[in-house]
Amino acid sequence: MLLSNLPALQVIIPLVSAPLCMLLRNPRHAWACALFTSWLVLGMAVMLAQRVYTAGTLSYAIGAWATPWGIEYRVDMAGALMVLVIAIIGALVMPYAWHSIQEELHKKQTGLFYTCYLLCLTGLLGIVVTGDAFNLFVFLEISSLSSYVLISLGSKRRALTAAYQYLVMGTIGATFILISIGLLYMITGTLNMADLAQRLPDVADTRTIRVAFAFMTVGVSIKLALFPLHIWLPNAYTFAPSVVTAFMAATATKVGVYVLLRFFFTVFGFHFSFVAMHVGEILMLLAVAAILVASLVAVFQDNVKRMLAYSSVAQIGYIILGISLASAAGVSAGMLHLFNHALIKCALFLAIGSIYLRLGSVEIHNMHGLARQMPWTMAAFVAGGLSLIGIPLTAGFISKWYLVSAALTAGYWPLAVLVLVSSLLALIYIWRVVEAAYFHVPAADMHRVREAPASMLIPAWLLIGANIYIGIDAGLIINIAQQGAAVLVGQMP
Amino acid sequence: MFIIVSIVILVAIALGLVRAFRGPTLFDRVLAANMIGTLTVLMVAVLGFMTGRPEFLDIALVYVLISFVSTIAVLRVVTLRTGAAAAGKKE
Amino acid sequence: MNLVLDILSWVCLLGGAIFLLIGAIGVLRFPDFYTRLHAVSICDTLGAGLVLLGLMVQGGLSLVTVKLLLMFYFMIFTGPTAVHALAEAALQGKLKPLVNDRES
Amino acid sequence: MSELLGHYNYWIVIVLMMTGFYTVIARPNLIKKIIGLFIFQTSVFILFISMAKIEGGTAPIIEAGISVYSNPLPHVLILTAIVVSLATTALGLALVVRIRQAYGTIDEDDIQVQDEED
Amino acid sequence: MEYLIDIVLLGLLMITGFAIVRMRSLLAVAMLTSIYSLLSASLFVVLDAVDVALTEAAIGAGISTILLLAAVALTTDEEQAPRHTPLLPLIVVITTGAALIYGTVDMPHYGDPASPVHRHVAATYLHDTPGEIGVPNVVTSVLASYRGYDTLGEVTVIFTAGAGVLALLGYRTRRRNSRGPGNRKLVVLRVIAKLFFPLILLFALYIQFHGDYGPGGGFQAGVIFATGFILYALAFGLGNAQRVIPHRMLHIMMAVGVLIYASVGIESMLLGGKFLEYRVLAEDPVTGQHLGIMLIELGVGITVAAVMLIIYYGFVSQQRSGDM
Repeated sequence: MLLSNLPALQVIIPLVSAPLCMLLRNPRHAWACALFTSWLVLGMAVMLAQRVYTAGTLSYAIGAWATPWGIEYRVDMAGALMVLVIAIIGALVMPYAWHSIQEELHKKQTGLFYTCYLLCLTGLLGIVVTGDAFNLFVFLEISSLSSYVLISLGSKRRALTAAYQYLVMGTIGATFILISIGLLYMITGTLNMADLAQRLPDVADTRTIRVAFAFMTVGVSIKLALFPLHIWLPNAYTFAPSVVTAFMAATATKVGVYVLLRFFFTVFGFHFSFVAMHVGEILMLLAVAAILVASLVAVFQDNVKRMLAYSSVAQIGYIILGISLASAAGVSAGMLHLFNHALIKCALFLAIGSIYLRLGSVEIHNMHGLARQMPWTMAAFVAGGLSLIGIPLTAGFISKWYLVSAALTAGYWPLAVLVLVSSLLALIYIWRVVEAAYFHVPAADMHRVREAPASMLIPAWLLIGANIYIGIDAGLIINIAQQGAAVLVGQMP
Repeated sequence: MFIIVSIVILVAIALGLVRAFRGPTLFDRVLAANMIGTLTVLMVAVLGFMTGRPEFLDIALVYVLISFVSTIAVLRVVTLRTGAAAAGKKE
Repeated sequence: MNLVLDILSWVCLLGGAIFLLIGAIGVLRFPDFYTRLHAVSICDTLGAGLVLLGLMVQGGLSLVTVKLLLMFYFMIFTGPTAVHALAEAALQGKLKPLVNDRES
Repeated sequence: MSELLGHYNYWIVIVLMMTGFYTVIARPNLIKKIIGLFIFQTSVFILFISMAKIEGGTAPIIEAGISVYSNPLPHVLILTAIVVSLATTALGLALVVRIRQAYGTIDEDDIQVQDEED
Repeated sequence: MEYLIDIVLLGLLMITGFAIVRMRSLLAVAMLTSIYSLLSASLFVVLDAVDVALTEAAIGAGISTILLLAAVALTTDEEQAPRHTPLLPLIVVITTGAALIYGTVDMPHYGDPASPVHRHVAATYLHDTPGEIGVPNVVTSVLASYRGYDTLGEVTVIFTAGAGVLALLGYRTRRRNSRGPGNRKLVVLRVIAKLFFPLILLFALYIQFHGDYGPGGGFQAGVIFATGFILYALAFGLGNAQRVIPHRMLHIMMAVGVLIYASVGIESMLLGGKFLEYRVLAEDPVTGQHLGIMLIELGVGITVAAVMLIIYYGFVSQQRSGDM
């Protein structure tokens, strides 16, 4: 029973445990519930990935209704990879959360925090495994609404305005997606993605489909913070509680990218998206702008969280750049970077969260000499930073390498230069933190702080370990990414 | 025949809307909104008969309740504001 | 018989519609708020009542008529209550004219 | 001419949608923005329901003697979407109330000024 | 002739929409929003979407408006004039609108029976529902069975909103206030509220269980149920309403509703079916469908009612004086 219902259970388990979590009055119990659920989800995700790896794409008809009539769950290799990313991040973030949340949130809010976290997890997983366009919208809203709440729980008042801004933009994005789904339905009469893919070629030259495509792209681009629709992201990441930032930076925008991939390749099809609509050129332009502008802006930030948030915008640019090449190599490089960046950014934000816990601030000028007081945390930050820059023997290097080679194969040599330049920019902004923490004497009036607790260090270091492991032996993950890309891109020219 | 009645009701709604836009006081707007609520209820009832499926009167019943409750809610807000302002509390 | 009922119902419906229209015109044309209250009342009672009566005649003896009766019952209570609350709130507000609604 | 008659419904709905959209992006007042979102979403609902309409059809509740029904699927989708829109509105307004308590204003420009002073 | 009503209603909606943009008094705008919602609900009736009309009226014109009013009461009524020239927003809006209008050109005509919308999936729903599900209201059968999983997601969305408002606004339990503000002035309202309160709850039950045969179902019933309590709270004060349904109970109800829904799905898995496969719940597949639909609608109703009240309580308890 467990195995045959695995795709559904993957989403149902966190969905059921969210209300259970709310009923628990003791914050510790709520945390335990969320932790247990996250680990269970990870276990199932591993099983799911294994099954997909061996048996190929899984399809699960909810309510046993045949496909275009009922809702279908469909997990292919790319989906399994995404589920795995979300589950890993969730499972690592939860043990970390206890101390951090106890410090940053009001006691009354902690139970609800874990409820909302579980809902967000549910929503993200639901988006990835669903094979139905409208069901995707519903789960997108679950994850978005819960992430608005999670962001607004930050301790500063600006968390509220950040959440509000995200809410308005996110809802506009969701409404655009809804309009697009409406137009698609209007012209094909179906909502199932596979069925849509089958029926779309017949009507591909209608204007309605073009508009639907445009609205879908813009709507999803808001969700994944593609330049210039990224303006909600820096504030949201800066003012959200540390755990939330780490979790969202690693998952929410990535799921957005996944949705974009799904629609470009599976639903609209390669030919329509890239040949008829020229989306590759547009995305490439935006990605280049994102990489350059966001990296430059990041250099001038004094708040490390905000700096990393801008760096996230730039990194999303890399992922989109890979996709915009419209080749199997490019897409697999994009997916590889998606996976690696999730690990890198989560580790960095976890380290920064530890610093915030002890220091109460993440401004660079408050971090002078911090390396002596929190050596493990800072070491984790440096290791993550190196990976972000793309130093060899780290995960960041692998994905940038594949990206550059994909760009060169496609004949875009300036892109290789661009990656190099932006890596230099990354070096500068990471260096600013390192300089402050390692080479500045602490201010005289700075009180001494202790190292972060083990429950917060271990997750960060596990991620760093994974980073280095991938940097040395990336075979498995590259294989998965290439398979995922092959499934998405399909029989490409 | 039903169509005539529903057109008349629509005209009445339009007149009510004009009042709701013009104001001049908030109470005029509430009054107009309340009247539009009543008219909508009647129109839904008539429409049910016009399309030949009058069993959907439940909708009209819900409208009655909803428009009543929202009118009361508006008035509570308004009296609260004036009351609070009278007590010297600046909102 | 049927014809008689039909004619009766049409008369009621038309009469109701006319009263609704009169009420709406009144709401638009009367000079101040308290006078407009009167105009609304004609919609709520006579206009709505006649329309519902006309529909009841159309519905005959069925669940539809029961629902219409229920609606009539609701309306006859909610209408005056709302208008009464409105008048009272306005009285309160007018005495201390602090509801500023300059924009119009 | 038939082109015009065939699509007027959609065109008016698009105008409505854009009215709401404009309110969201052009108005600085936070509550007004939420109202704009509400209008925007409600208009999208009308778009969906318009496409479900079939000429000469009636409500999709099966009854003997009726053969043409309007399409029930968009109705179902919109029922879901209405609830989603309510959830968004409620959350947005709760945020606005908290912002007002924290900043003393609900005007975007004022908030920006205060944020820059921080 | 329906087309005439359709056009007139759309025109009225358009005028209302423009007025909403232009007006500055937020209370007036809130009221116009309610009118807008009511008008669009009537349009839904014209367009045969009776279930949607019911929901839109209850949620859009009812609860949303009340929440808007509560938010305005807690903040401020006057909207400041925009300081920037709205050039960029105008360009964005006109571009978006033009794109959409461009997209309409190839759309099937309004009401066209040959359009793909009516051909593919939907036709099967209409054809198979009597045999497979056995309820006359096809909207209910699609909502609760064919696409029952969407509805689970929808309940989760509402649950999220409830949890979010709780986390943001918290709640304060009020003491029982026998002498609320303006006590004597509320006599008429209180008598009417006493008269109506049980009727509304009864009506909510009717909508809940009649959803198979006519417009209605769990969502609408939950909202109407909550509206009854809101009326009670408006007339008798929040403290008294909170005595009738205490906060802790609302929490439990809100969670239990989702759990009922999900456990129907899990139960069907345990019985060897797929998730939310109701037909395995009973020997006869159609009975199983009936049972499943009834149970999940119950879950939906409980959660929606609880969340609506939690949201309302959350907003109103922010007010230091008075009850709304």
